[in-house]
Formats: sequence, structure tokens, C-alpha cells
Amino acid sequence: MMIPIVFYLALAAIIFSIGLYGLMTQRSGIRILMCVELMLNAAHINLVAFSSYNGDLTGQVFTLFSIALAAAEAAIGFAILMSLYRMKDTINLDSINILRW
Amino acid sequence: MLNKEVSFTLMGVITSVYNYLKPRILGMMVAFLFLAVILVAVFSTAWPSLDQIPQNLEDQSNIQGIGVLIFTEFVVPFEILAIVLLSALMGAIYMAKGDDK
Amino acid sequence: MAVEDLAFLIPLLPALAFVLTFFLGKKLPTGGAIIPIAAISLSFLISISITLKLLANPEMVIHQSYNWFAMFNIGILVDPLAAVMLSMVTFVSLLIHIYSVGYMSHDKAPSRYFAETALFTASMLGLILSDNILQLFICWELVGVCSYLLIGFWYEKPSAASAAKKAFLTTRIGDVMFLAGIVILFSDLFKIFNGTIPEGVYILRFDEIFTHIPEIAAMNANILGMEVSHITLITLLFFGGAVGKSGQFPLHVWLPDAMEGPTTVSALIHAATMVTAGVYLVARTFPMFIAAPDSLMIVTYVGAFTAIFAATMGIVMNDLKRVLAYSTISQLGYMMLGLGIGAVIGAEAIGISLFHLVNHAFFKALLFLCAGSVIHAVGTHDMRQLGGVAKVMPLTAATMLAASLALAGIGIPGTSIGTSGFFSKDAIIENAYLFGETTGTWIPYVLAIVAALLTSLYIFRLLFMTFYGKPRTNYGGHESPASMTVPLTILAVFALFFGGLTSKVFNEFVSGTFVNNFVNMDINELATIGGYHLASHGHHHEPTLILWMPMIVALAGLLIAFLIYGLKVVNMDSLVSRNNAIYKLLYNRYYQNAVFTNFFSVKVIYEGLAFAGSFIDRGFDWLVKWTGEIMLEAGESLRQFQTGAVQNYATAVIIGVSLLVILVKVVMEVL
Amino acid sequence: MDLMLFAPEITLVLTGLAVLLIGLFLPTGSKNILGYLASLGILIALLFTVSSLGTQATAFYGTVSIDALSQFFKIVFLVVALLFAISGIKYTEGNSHTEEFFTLGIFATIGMMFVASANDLVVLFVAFELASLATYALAGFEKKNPRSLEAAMKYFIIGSLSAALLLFGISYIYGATGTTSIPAIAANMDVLVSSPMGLVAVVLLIAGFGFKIALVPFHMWAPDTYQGAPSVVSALLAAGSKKMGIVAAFKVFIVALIALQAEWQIAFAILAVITMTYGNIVALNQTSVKRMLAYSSLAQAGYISMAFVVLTPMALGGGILYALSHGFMKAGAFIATAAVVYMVLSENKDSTDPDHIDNFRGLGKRMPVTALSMTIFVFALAGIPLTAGYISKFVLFSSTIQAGFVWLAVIAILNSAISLYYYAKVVKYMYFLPTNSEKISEPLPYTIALIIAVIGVLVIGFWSEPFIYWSMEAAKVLLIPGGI
Repeated sequence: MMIPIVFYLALAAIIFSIGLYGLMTQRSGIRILMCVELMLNAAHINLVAFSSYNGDLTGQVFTLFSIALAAAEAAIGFAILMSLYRMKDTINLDSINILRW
Repeated sequence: MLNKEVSFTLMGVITSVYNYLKPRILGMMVAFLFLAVILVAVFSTAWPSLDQIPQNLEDQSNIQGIGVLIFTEFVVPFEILAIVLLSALMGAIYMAKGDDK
Repeated sequence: MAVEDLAFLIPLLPALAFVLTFFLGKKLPTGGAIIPIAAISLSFLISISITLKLLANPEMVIHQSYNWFAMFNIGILVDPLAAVMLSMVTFVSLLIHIYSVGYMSHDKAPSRYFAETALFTASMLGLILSDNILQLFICWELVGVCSYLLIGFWYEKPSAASAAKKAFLTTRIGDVMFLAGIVILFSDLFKIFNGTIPEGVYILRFDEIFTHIPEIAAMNANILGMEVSHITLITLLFFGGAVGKSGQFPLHVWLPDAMEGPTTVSALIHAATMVTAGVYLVARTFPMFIAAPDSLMIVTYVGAFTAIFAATMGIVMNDLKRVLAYSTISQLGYMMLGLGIGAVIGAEAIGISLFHLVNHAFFKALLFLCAGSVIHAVGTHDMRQLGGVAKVMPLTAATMLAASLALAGIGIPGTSIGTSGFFSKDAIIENAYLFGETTGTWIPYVLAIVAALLTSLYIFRLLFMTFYGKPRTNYGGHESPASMTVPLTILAVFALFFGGLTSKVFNEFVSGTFVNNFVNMDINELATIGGYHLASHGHHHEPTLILWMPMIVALAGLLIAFLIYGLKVVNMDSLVSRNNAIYKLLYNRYYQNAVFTNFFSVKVIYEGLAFAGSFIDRGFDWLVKWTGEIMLEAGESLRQFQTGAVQNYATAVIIGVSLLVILVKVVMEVL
Repeated sequence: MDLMLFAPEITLVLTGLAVLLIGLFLPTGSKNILGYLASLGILIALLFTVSSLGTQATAFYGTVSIDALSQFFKIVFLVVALLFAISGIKYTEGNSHTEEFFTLGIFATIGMMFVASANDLVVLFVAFELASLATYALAGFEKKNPRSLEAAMKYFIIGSLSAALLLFGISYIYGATGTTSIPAIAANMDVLVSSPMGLVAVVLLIAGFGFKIALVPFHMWAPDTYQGAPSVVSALLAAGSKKMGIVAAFKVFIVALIALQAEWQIAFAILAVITMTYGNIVALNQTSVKRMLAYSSLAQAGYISMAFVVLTPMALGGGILYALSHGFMKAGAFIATAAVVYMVLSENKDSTDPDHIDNFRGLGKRMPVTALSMTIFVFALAGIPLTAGYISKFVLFSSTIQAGFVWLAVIAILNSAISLYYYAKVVKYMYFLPTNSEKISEPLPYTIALIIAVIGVLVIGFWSEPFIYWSMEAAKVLLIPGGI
């Protein structure tokens, strides 16, 4: 028997929301990056589920591309956090707010 | 995750839970709101899907199909991805590298 | 080559002069004044010969139009209305440029001054020549910018910088209304053409607008439950623009402050030319106003009220230039009033109003230049420190007297003896009487006649305080150089005699603008669209008393001023010291205006009027400021959302997403 | 298939690689040449694009299309990139990482160009990410400057969030329609139209694009990033990458999701009003000129979004024309600020906020060309006649009234009246406030970039007909399936 697609979608939605929650509450830059990855992966689950239920490979190709993008994004993100850390000795993003108002 | 001096009185548990939740409550509410919006939409949509499980369960390999797609229809994003990776590489190295001298 | 083919050069020459002066001025003596003077003299020659040609051929009109983009064009239109404005602007501008050579000789940056005034002259001439409302609006904005630059010419003074800003922002309120009017007009015309505009039709050109007045008048808009015809709406918005530019109540607040600029600028821009652009706009679109009697009514009342309101302010000012500024506002009110009574007399109103505009340009420019001459020589513009200047500067005093007589409108009714102001102002007041007779509303007439009394009062007060008697402080002073006195003398001749010599020809010439030329407008038919009839033409014979009334009040004002300031029936110095405590209670502006305390009966009216005037003045000042304050306050609190913590930003994004879904859903349910 | 169709993109890729490789072998002192090389490459790409105007083709299995719309926006991006490269010559002077700066800028431009010609959501998303990733590093280019780093960090985090939201939204669209091709999506809208998912997907996509366009409330990064990033990079972000969001939104909403028109029209109406009002009001009392320009850029984004609400050919043309004008005006204003920042830093190396409005005091005397250009840009932004800003506003606002959205036009006109206050403030500081400092010589590359931008602003303002025609042609591509 087939698992209804909404199960996958609900899972993805929950993972995405967890990522959002983390993004809103975490202070550490690394954790925030992890949360972003979580959200991207939720979208990947969606894409692959749809791809398989639609019998169309586009979604899987898209997922591959997107995983590569996520890796590139993480690389830049960590590099930015590294130079922040080098300058401020912290990656607690709460304490980085010179620019405001 | 509760406070260090855990007191197992009812009041103590409530206080610790409250202290834990207090800074996170907005994030939780927003995440739940978002989740609710998505889930309502997901469950009230009649997603199109194939009528039966794909044939030939043993040979489910998509690799060839994906490969063909990448080099035909999606050759442009593939090429762009090459530039993305190059610029991520450059950007990451530039940002992460320490002092020049 | 006929002279009318050169019409396009009229604004181009000063524009060229602007460029040349801007780049070369610093290297030339007197800041390169010779360039704009030469250019404007040429423009003046072309203008005056075109005017004479038009005068000889009443059927002629110069109209050239070129494609700009899509359905808009650039073009020039010279009809009698434009021709007299052109001649006046080039003439006054020329004289003021010549005068400025002497006046700006000690300034640090004369070349910047001459470049900016040349640009101003070019824009003003472009405004007058426009054959479509869009081009007019563009030039309208340009003159606004030039005015902003020139008010703030001495930007080292904080008061000048803030006056410049105030002028820009206040007139901008009017400009926004004007633009809104254009946009509505445009969309109406677009609708009339059903969205397809034939090749070669430029829908914002005046002929196109005027021929479609009946269709526009047939459209109705529902505003706050009232059915308002689009033509009324558009004309009111246009008038809003005119109110801003011409310093009519309640947007007049910028004009007195604008006196922070050099006096020549005040004379050129804030007395003779730019501020009359509003009057010109109403005159230019007069066929639309005729079809919108409600708008004309508002023009009448705003004009009449401004005339008296500004005059009350004029009598209490101690600053030479501020008296003149309020006087300008008041006279502009007269011009608006003159246009407004077009609801009764039709196209003649343009002639009357424009006649006053031109005469006013002569005598008000002269007044400012005389004031400038005094300020230049003496170094102060506080009248309380002056007195007896006539002995030091006899020529200036004589020309000032001529200008004052013209402003007060001294002359003998029923003859052609009188100063320029006499002929034009009397015509407006008489027609206000006719207006009262026809419509039964006497308010404009009463306001106009009282304003005439106040006019005479404040101008002779100024004259006596400044030129008569003995010096109150020890100022130096000498007669100004020839480059300054020659323009004064020329203007004085015009202020005295122009009106008497041309009054009949002028009125017929200008009143014919929409009748003989360009588009054949039947004013009576337009009035029918507006749902009323013009008063039958023909000679009205007012009672002799009415005929003499303006003259009587003018002389009365002269007499009062002479008694108080000339003969010093009241010794104001002792009054000031004796009643000091009371004055402290009074508003600062009247601090030493104690002269009137003894005239108890006068005092109540006088101070009541003046206080009410300044109260309203302050009120609107405050309102303009307050709107800005609220905005700034809102900005200050809204920016607190930007907390600087990136998590909060993320939260905002996610809340935004969730709420937007819900909000759109709700809106869709509601709709 | 004709590879000449992609000549501009290929030129850019080659230029980027060449700059990178040559830069590796050059000593720091002679890296100046890279900027000239980059400018030259961009100029050639621009010429290729201009010379191919009017072509109409799809390529690579229909995933990429070349039409009036994509070419219009490509020219916008290339012009902005050109301004970026020319002014970058001065900005990177003496920097040992010049090659990274220019290569990243060029790569970001390639991403933007592919977004403009994307005909498939996969291409669109990947190209979108290319433009984002390259600019993340550029925003943090001054890695010794805490402001620049903070700007990069905020840009990056909100950018990743919006990329995730965008991908999430695209996944639902893919799921409901079974395809990622934009025309095919438009043909398979049954599921989305009949369920609430349509609205959710629309809002997720708006969040994704709204991040780039800087629509409130997805704008939060923009003021911080524009202020903190190097001014030249801010010019690229505000003038280039913002337009990328706009063209992406045009393609996705108007072509692919036209069946959900009711939903996104309301969403854009809400966002447009909030965005322009918020942007203008908050801009009123900013003291940092870059931050003020950032908020003004919000306001302008609000005006452009009106095109989505009105949705007549004229309004879309107005929106597209506005994008071009805004490219010139905003890039110019940021570059003028860059020149001032350069001036301030060369006098005082440790200045912490070199773009403070006090540094603009008496600029009319100190840097006359920069001050005059800045005046033209802010007046154009305010919509004073005879500038590009006026023409675009006129077309956009009058089309709004014509389509019956009088309330929207009234809000927009009131907003542009408010905006004059803060624009005039800059002019006041430049010309009316005294300064004790000396006149300084203006750096040539900045001056050239400024003059190009001024010419753009004035040419569009004076000789608008071809530009209006051209943007209307571009708008037709959106409304008539399959182009003209």
C-alpha cells in the first residue's frame, strides 16, 4: 500500500517549522546555519516526494542542484562567521548589532 | 534542560518550565502559526499523484534518468551551478582567510 | 525672416546665458553680468516686437508644436495673454539684472547669482510660452527650484537656509495639487478619446483641453457625498497650485520668509514674476474656470480675503521688506479677485487682472529696488532705525514716492489722470461692485475697499517712517550708483504713466485672448455649461460715490499715516517706555508699535485685525510645521522596529509570511 | 542553436575568469588594471546585448528565453554592473584582493541576467542563488570593518531564510503542477487554483522575491546591509539585485501564476502601501545617507510593486521603466556616497561613520561634480520633472489612476511628497550648510561613473519616448503568452 503524500508533506512542514523556530530563538551563528539547512532539507523532502508521486524526475534533479547550492551557501556562511569570530571573539549574533535604527 | 537546582515541587517545575519558555514563546507561537497555515493548506489540497506504485520495484534506479535530464533540459542550471560553486569557493576563501601579512 | 519665428529664442537665450555664466562667470568682471543682460535684452526686443505685431493684427497667434514623446508635445504659444507677460517679465528682469550689477558688487559669488537669475528668467519665460499644461508644470517646478536656490543664496545664514526650505515645501503642497489636477485631466481626456489617441493629437495641449471642456464638465465625481463635476475638481486643484505659488491664503506663509534672499531676488521673483505665475495659470486655463462657477467663487473669496488679510499684516511690520512682502500677497489677492469676478463679467476679467499684474510688477519691483537701494546704502532694513533717508538719497526717495502713489492707487476718477495702480486697482474694485450688484454678495467688494484703505495706510507708514523726519539712528548712507538709479527712474516712469496711457488698449487686447485667438471660445457658451449666465455687457454707471470710493479711502490712509508718522501727533517714543508692561503682554511683533494706543477706537479694530491676522498666520505656519513634526515623530518610532538583532529580522519575515496569508484570505472574503 | 544568443553571458564568464586568473599573477600595486579589464568586458557584453535587441528565441529545451523583457532587464543589470566596475576601480585601489571583488561582481551579474531570461523555475532558482551568494561575500568585502561584516552576516542569514522559503514555495508549485517550466505551470494551474495551497505558495514566493526587492516586512536586512556594505556594493545591491527580484516576480506571478491573480494582487497591494509608507516615513530622520538611501529604496520598491496591482500594459511598462530609471538613480546616489566616503576616509582613516550626513556639508564647494550629480539623483528619486524619475512616476501613477486605483495613486503621490523632505535635506547639507574644509580633487573613476549615471537619468528624462516604447514592448511579453 502507498503512504499518502500528505504524510511526507506534513513531515516537511514540521521540519521546516522547526528550522524556523530555531532561526528565531537561537543565538549561536552555527546553530542558525544548521536551522537554515534544516529548512532547505524540508523543501528537498517536498521536492523528492512530489517527484516520486508525480513520476517526474525534475524534482530530483532540482534537489540535487539545491543540495549543491546549500553546500555553497554553508561554505560562505561559515566563512562570514569565521571572520566575525576573528574580529569579535564571539558568534553570538545577539551581540552583533551596531547597525540598527 | 531544566534549571540546575531542580526542585521537584509542582511550583518548582512550573517555574522552570516557564523560565525555559519565556524567551522562546514568541518563536514557538510564530512557528506554530506558520506550521498551522502550511498544514491547513497541505491537507485541504487534492495533490495529483500516480494511481499505482511504479512498476518494477527491484530496479528503481533513477540515476540514468537524472543524468540525462541534467545534461539535456537542465544543462543551463548545471552550468550556472559551476559558477556558483566557483564564486562560493572564492568568497569563502576570501572571507575565511586571515591576515595577509 | 519674421520676428514671430524667433519666439522660441525668448526662453532659450537666457537659458544659454545661464550655461555661459555658470561656467565662465567667475572669470569675467562683475560675475559675468553682461551675458544675461545681453541675452535678456535680446529676449526683450523679440518679445516687445511680437507684442506690437499681435497688437496690430488681432487675429494673429504664434503657435509651434513639436512631438516630445507619446501623446505629449513641446511647443510655444504666444497669444495676447502670453505676449504681455513675456514683455513684462523680460523688461523687469532686464532692469533688475542691470540694477543687480551695482547691488551685488560687494557679494562673494555674483556669478552664481547671475547664473541662477538667468536660469530663473529662462524657466519663467518657458512657463509663459508653454502651449501645453505638462510643459507648463515642468517650468513651474523649475521656477520653484530657482526660487529655492535664490532664497537660500546667502546660505551661510541659517534663517536663509530654513526660509528656502520652507518656501520649497510649502509651494510643494500646491504643486502636488496642481499635479493631481493634471493627472485627473489627463485620465479624463484619455477616457474621452477611448484610450486611442490619433497620431498628431497631443492631449494635454491647451486647444485640446479647451475643446473638450463640455465632456469633462459632464463627468462627475462623488466626493464626501457631494456630486462634483470633474471640471470643478480639476480647476480647484489647479487653483490649489496657484495658491501655493502666488502666496494666497493659507499657503502664503512662505512668502514673507522668502525675503531672506537678496532684495533683487525679492523684486524679481517674489514680487514681479514668479508669484504671478499662479495668476497666470488661472488666466491661462480661464475657459475651464468659466465652466466651473463654483471654482471661480472660491477664487473670488480666497483672493478678496487674502487681499485684506495680508494688508492687516502689512501695517504692523517693522521690516522694510516684510511690509512689501505682505503687500505683494495682498496685491496678488486683488489679482485673484479680479479673475474670480470673471463669473460675472466673463473674459474681461483676464484683461483687468492682467493689467493689475503688469502694473503691480512695475511698482512693486520699483518698491523693492528702492528698498534695496536704501538697504544697500544704509545696511539695515529695520524702519525703526531709519527716518529722514530722503535727505541722503533724494532720487531713491522720489522714485519710492512714485511707487507708493501707484500702489495706493492715487488718481482722479473719470479722467485719464492717475498712477498705474489707480487704473488697474480701481477697475478690480469697480467690478467687485458690479459683482455685488449682480449676485447680491457684497463681501468681496467690502473686503476690497477696506484692503485699499489698509494698503494706503501701510505704504505711507513705510514711506514716512523711512524717508521723512529726522534720522533715528546714526546710519551713514549715500545715493546709490547709476546702474541702480537708472533702472529706478525707468520703473518710476512706468509706475506713474503706464496705466494711464494704455489702460483701454491693454484691456481690449488681453481680454481678446480666448475670443479672437488660438481656439475660438464662446465664453457665454462655456458659462452655460457651468449653469449660469454672464451679466449682459454694456456700460454700467456706478454711483459717483462708488466711483470715488477707492480714491477716498486711499487718501484717508495717506492722511492717517501722515498724522501719525509725519506730524507725530502721537509721540511714540514716550509711549513705548511708559507703557512697557502692557507691551510685554502683547505679542512680540507689535512690541514697539505703540503708536496706535491713543487712538483707542482705531486700536481695537487695528490691533484686533492685526492680531487675528498674525494668529491665523502663525496657525498655518504651525500647521505646516506640525504635519512635518508628526511625520518625523512617526519615523522616529517606526525605526525602532529595526532592532539590529538578526533573529528579530527573521521573526519579522516569518510573521510577515503567516500574516500575509491570513490577511489576503480575509481581504478576499470581504471583497 | 545559436550561441551568439548567449554572447553577453559568455563574455561575462570569460571576463570573470580572466580577471581572476590574471589577478593571481599580478603584484598588488598593478592590480588596478583588473578594474579596467572588468569594465571593458561588461561594456562588450552590454554592446552584445544592445546589438541583439529585438531577437526573440528560446534555447536549451525551452528553459531559457530571450525576448524584449529579458533584454531590457539584462541591459539594466549590465549598466549597473558597469557603474559598479568603473567606480570599483577607485574603491579597490591598493587592495590585494581586487580580483575577487570584480569576479564576484561579474558573477553576480551573470546570475541576475539568467534570472531575467529564465523560463524555468530551476534556472531561476539557481541563478537567483548565484546572484545572492556572490553578493554575500561582496557585502563583507571589508573584512576588517565590523560594519561590513555585520552587513554580510545579516544579508546572509535573511537571504538563506528567504531562499528556503522560496524553495519551499517552488516545491509546492512543482507538486501541484508537476512541472517547473514557467509556461507549463501556467497551463496546469487547476490544483493550485482550487485549493488554499495556491495562496500559500504565492505568499512563500513573495517572501522569497520580496527579500531581494526589499518589501516590508521582508526588508529588515536591507537598511543594515546597504549601510554597512561598501557603498559600491550597496549600489550593486540596490540598483541591480533588487531589479532581479522584480523581474523574477514579474515572470513567476504574471506569466506562471496568472490564474492566482486575485490572490497576489491583494498581497502586492497590501505590501506596496505598507512598503512605500514605511520606507518614506522612516527615511525622514536618518542621519546616515546610505541608510536613508536604503529606506528610500524601500519606498521606490513600493512604487514599482504598484505595477503588480494595476496590471495594465501601461502600468507594467511604467514599472519596468521605473526599474531602469531606479537603476541609474540609485546606483548613482550610492556611488556619489562612495566618493564622499572615500573623501572622508582619506582625511581621517578611523572615521566610523563616513557616510554621516554631516560629511555632506558644503559638498557643493568641496566636490562640485559629485554634489551636482547627487543633487540630480535625489531630485530624480523625488520625481522632479525632466529626470528619469519623473517620467517613470508619471507613467506609473497615471496608469494607476486610469485603471481606477485612485486610492493607490493618492497614497503614492502623498508618499512622494513626503519623500521630498529627506531628499531636500541632502541638497540642503550639500549647498546651504557651511564647511571649513578645503576643496579636494574628485577621484576620476567615481566621476566617470557618476557622469554616466547622470547622462542616463537626464536622457530618459528628456528623450523619454524610445524608453517608454521599449518598456511597453517588454511589458507585452508578460501579458501576451509567447511574446509579441
